Amino acid sequence: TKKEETPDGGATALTAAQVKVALVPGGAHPYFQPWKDAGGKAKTDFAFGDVTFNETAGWDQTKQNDVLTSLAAQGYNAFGIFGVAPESINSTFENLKKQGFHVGSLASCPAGDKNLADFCLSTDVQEAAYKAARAAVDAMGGAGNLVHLTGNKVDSNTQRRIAGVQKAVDETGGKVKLLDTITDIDKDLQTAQKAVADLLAAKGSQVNAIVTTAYNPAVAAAGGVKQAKLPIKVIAIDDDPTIIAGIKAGEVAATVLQNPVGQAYVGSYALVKLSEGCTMATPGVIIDSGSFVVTTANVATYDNDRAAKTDSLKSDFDSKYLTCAK
Amino acid sequence: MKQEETTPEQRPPARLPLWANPRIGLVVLLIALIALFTTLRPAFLNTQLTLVPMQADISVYAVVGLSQLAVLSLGHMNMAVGRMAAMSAFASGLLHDRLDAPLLVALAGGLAVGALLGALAGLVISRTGVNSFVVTLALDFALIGLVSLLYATFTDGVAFNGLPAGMSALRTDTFADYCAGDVCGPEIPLLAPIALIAVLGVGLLFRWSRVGREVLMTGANAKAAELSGIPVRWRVVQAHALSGLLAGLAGFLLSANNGSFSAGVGDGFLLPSFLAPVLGGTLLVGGAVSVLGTVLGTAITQVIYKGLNLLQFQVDELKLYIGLVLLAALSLDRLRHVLAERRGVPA
Amino acid sequence: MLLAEGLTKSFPGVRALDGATLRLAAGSVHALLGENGAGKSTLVKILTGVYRPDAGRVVLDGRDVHFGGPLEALHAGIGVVHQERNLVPEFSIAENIALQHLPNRLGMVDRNRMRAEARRCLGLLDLDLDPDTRVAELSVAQAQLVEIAKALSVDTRVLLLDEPTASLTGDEADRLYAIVRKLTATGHAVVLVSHKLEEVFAVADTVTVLRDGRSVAEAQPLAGYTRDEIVDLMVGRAYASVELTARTVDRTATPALELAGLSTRHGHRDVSLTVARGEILGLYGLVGAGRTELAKALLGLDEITGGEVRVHGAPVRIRDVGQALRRHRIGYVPEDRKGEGLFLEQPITRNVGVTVWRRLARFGLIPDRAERDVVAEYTRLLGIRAASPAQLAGQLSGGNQQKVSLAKWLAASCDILIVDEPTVGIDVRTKAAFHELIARLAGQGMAILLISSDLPEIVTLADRIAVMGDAAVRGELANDRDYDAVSQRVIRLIHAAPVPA
Amino acid sequence: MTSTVEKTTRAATAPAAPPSRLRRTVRTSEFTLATLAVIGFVALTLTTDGNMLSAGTLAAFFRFLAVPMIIGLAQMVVLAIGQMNLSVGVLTGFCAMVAAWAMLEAGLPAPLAVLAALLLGAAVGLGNGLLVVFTRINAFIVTLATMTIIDGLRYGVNGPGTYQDYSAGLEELGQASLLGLPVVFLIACAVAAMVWFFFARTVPGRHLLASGGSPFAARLSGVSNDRSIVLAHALSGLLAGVAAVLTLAQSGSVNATIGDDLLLPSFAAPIIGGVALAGGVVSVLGTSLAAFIVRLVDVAQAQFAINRRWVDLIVGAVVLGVVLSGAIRAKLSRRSS
Ligand SMILES: Nc1ncnc2c1ncn2[C@@H]1O[C@H](COP(=O)(O)OP(=O)(O)OP(=O)(O)O)[C@@H](O)[C@H]1O
Ligand SMILES: Nc1ncnc2c1ncn2[C@@H]1O[C@H](COP(=O)(O)OP(=O)(O)OP(=O)(O)O)[C@@H](O)[C@H]1O
Ligand SMILES: [Mg+2]
Ligand SMILES: [Mg+2]
Repeated sequence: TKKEETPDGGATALTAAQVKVALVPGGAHPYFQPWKDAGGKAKTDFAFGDVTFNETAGWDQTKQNDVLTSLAAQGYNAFGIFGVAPESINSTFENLKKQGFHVGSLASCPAGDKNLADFCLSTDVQEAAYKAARAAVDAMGGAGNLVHLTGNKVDSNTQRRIAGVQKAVDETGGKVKLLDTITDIDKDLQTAQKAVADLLAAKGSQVNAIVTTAYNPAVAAAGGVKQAKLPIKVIAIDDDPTIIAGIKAGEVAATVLQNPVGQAYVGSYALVKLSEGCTMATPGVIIDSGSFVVTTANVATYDNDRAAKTDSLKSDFDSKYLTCAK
Repeated sequence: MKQEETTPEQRPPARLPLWANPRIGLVVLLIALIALFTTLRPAFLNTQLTLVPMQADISVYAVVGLSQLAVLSLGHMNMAVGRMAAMSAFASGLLHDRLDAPLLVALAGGLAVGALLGALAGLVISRTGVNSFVVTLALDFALIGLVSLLYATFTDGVAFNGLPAGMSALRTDTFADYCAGDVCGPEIPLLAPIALIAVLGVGLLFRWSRVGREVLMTGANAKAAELSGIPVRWRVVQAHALSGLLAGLAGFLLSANNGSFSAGVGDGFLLPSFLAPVLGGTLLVGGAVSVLGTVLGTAITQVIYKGLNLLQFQVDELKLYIGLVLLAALSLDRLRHVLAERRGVPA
Repeated sequence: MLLAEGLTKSFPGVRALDGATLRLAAGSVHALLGENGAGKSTLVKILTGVYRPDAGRVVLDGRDVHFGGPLEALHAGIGVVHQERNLVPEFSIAENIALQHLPNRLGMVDRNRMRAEARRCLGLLDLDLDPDTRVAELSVAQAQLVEIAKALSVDTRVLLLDEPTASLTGDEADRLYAIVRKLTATGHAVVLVSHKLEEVFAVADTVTVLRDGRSVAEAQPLAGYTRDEIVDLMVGRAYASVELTARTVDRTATPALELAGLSTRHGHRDVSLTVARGEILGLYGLVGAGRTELAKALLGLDEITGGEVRVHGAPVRIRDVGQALRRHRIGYVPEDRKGEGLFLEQPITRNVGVTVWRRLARFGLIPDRAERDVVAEYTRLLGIRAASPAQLAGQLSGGNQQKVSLAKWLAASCDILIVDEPTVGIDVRTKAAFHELIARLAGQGMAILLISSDLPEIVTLADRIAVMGDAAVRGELANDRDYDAVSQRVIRLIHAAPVPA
Repeated sequence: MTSTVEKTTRAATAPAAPPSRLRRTVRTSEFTLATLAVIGFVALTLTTDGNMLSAGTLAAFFRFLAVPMIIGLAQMVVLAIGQMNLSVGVLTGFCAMVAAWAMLEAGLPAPLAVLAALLLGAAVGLGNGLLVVFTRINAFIVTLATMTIIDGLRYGVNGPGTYQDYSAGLEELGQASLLGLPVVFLIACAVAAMVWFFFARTVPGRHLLASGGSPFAARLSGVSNDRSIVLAHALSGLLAGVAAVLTLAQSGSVNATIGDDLLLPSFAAPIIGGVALAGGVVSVLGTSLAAFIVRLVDVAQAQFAINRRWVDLIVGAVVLGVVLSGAIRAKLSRRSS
């Protein structure tokens, strides 16, 4: 047997109506819920064929790959994907591209320096963690002890978050001390609650602020600090109703928002454009979808900033990232 | 002392009716499921998007199932299959990353690590007589910690970047990509023959080889095995080592399939590892295994999974239906068994 | 009072009962006899609601009864001691005895009443055991007695005893039969299943004989039969007790197996025995004398702390059974055939073949045909009755199971064979066949160490008899095959004052 | 705590013969565990300069001990008949979610919702038991399948969202203390005592153990093994329901991830506690003490900021160690007797 060169899957241009976009998160998580509506809105606005939202991947790369090929077999031909495993998601992208599909890496970029998707539209997690830690430093008045709660340590995004927090702490020149970084407590709420309770019991009196960069720890920290009645500032993540309620009630000092709506909406837009024959000016470009610090001061208005960012992202795609022969 | 008589009351066992053969039952179920899903979603027969990835998945999980089967033969369990796979994948990755080992060397190193871990578990079990469930569960706990500590120490993230040459071909290529003249191979991923070798090897082991049979006898009655001159402890170690080895192979195949040696390899191995052999008719009590059944069991679970995916169920419904279909399949098999028993044929 | 008529019961591949009938009168001891696998235990199990018959009816006091489970039979007044041990090891004696009707108040166990009840039942058997002892700590014989006490704990009108004395000493058996007589005197009916015909003739009034699942004698007065007539009925043809051919043993040659001053961790002291080629050494002793443990220590399963083992004159250290087999050609047929001798859930082929795989294997693989030939040879040689070689060992009757357990050692062509209680629970004909076989093996030059608690068996077979008590050899005597004289000397050895340690 | 410790210790040693009662007590695995627990606790108190004994730390310690204890017992009940229940964890989460839903969206008052959670747990457990009995499929496999199903249902209640502020009363109960000990923990102790009583003293409990220890003997004594199996699974489900209620009370917020980390600990506690996987032996005290020890490791981790991965490694090593020491002890005692 000898090998025969396979021609690269040269994608043929489609009309908007032929484009069927699939938005695939890594699994069920509150963060992705806005994708559903944003995808729907994009479909109406940009008049493309169809959009679906499928969160059945269950945080398992093998299952996600399975879901993706199933969707492809169902006729979906453009994919916005949150890769379960950033370290191996490039292979998945490569597979899909080989079939001639367009792929956007949404809300998370592959690990390493290479991105084999057409583009990556994601929160710069290191930047977001940095902002969150900054907010924490501000909330505790520039000096004191900080604790960082986050998710799966065996995940490159977690490593970036840890780096972001460290950077903010380093910038205080020793005035703020990072007391502890607790990882692996995002898998379920109870573990997070237990970890927070134990933390507060052990060092509650020393801690001045807690910065969380994962969902369950954020919920647990807000609740735990409230129950323990300690003067600790909690910096949460995202805008799940429970957290926004916490901000309004003053239990949460600040939260750092990402831009899931923008990711899904603009991501879908770009995918449609690519399918219609546009190309990326820089294939694999990494685009920050923005992160926003919300405190009691702007809790009523933060969504406007975010909408503005989404608009600017879209026009950036038109002007900078895409080259369309028209 | 010539006594050739068999009493007339003892009827020779009736010939096995087709439906009473458990393997045939599984094949029928498999065909029925495929027919069902194809009717509902014709895309089920799409070569590139359904059949080829499904074959790759079946290859990986059949080996996972065999890994569990290796110790089920003893009536033991290996709760650490996933983590043994992860350790093995780490070893392969490290070999390639640090020593620039080629594909086969990396694979061999990984398999060796898997086999050693399995042997360790087997050694503890056979020396102390503690239940295998407990020992491997504890080992799993210990390895969860170890795997990520190792990745944290030896990589800057959670995976080795870079694969040995040829490994991505295992993921992307099928035999159809290789042609001799005008004749190209079938649309079968390159992973499949590796799994097939494992299947044949394990089948041969348990059916014809002395060691395999002695493992089975140990599973059937350890006391009697010892009193029949079988080196029981050594067989326990060997079976667990085989389990570790196959876990390592599964880890390698999954790494090839996913495209990296990472700490997450093997996370989802535990449940499928039990499902496939059990669906295939291997008992949890030891003494009997079905290798072919395990492959069929894997195929059935993957078909169910793929089919339900194509039907685009949401998370909750998907899980619900998988559970229900499994229960139904198991109950059907059970029903077949009962019917066979009633007719007086051993099944 | 109890009539079971036309009972039929099939198991996969086997018809255990085929229209058997049992008629029971109040106030009598009724013997239920038959060869291994004749269906006695199955009949007992049907009468006590464990199995449901495929056909036939059970009539109790003129009314048809159908037992859905053991408890219903018990409530109908039928108590039983099954052939297999059926106690919960982790429970106390008291609780085991009371398990079928735990005395309770509002769903809570009344432990005092339970204990008192247990003491009463143990008292019936003159047993001095603490009711709070866990059953797991009891010896086989004690557990058997507890099981009998359990059956006596309920006031049943019909008591079924399935080989109750298999692991009891004569003394204990006598006590049991005294109670049996007391019971029958008060109008109870007792069914006794036993292979010990001496006992049966001493105790029973009437007899039913089963053969191949059919009753060939129904509720006949036992007095009308001689022992030989009963055996003929069981066997189905005229049965002549075997005359074993005389053997001569060359005592000048190096003994095949020699224990010199052996002590073990288990507590054996200074045990010295020799077995020559072609010789049968009978090792007699009461249950618990430590003979099984001696054999196991010999095979490397227990630690030897002193002394020496010599095989064909050469001192050896045996680490495990495999080594004993391969290097020294020693085989061991264990006493507990279900637990240690057989793989119940495996086919006969595997059970017999297990010791010869190493020899048959080519490149580590075993050709099916070679294995089949070996197995066929030995099933034929031993007359193992099975539907097919693929039948599971667990589905065979006791005697055939024992044959399978022996067959694997013959297949492995051993020089030295240790046989532990080979004929417990085995019927007369099979037993005779076994005796013939063992004698023949010795005649062919095999050295045989025969461990048995059955004195007639030892006297029939052994060339010399060693008597063991309290883990030490009490004495050795030549066997001149004169039962009365030999047994007297053996009993005297047993009751001699133990050697001070 | 002390009251249950005493009671169960006495129970464990009561049947011992008078002359060697002390020696037997010392040899039980419960005694080893109790010693280990005390040593661990004292060591932690010393190394944290007494922080361990501060009210806050103690409260947190015991509050989060309640659920592991109960979930260990939920597994133990099934282990008693020689089976396993893989669905305990997800069932706890499912019951918690349904109860929260009942309070927030169906407007049920808290006591009714609590009752609903308990009933739901028992009903699902009953379903497991019936499936095992009627299909005769290994319980490991049956509960594997039902685990998948319940996992789906658990997610179905509220998707990925979190329920909060469902009942002020329940949350107050979760924070309340009595005699310096959290009420949730006291409830767990009371439940443990009931489980002990069930196995030690009641007829169904003894029957269940007989079925586990020796099914055939139990059957011949008129004990229905099927009933024992169904009862054990139902009880296991009920205890999962109790764990759900305790979770609701102590945590104040629940979502579909509740229960994910309970499966392995549910095995760890009874196994370390000396419960035989083969069935027939239970140890309520051992299971509770094992949960206590695992909790000590948790707290030590927080106190000394140990990497969680080390904790897994340590727990694994501890389980192996306990198991090995048990095997060695058994060997030694066999040798000495
Ligand atoms: N559970 C079972 N499954 C299959 N076959 C069985 C079962 N129980 C008994 N048999 C078969 O039924 C037949 C009768 O067995 P049974 O135990 O009644 O004999 P028995 O007369 O009690 O023999 P023994 O004297 O050896 O105890 C035997 O051939 C046996 O192999
Ligand atoms: N009544 C008893 N109390 C305590 N230990 C006992 C008792 N009976 C037996 N044992 C122990 O169990 C061991 C094994 O007993 P077992 O009956 O197997 O001995 P054995 O001489 O081999 O008997 P057998 O005559 O059945 O071959 C004994 O050596 C003894 O240590
Ligand atoms: Mg019998
Ligand atoms: Mg013996």
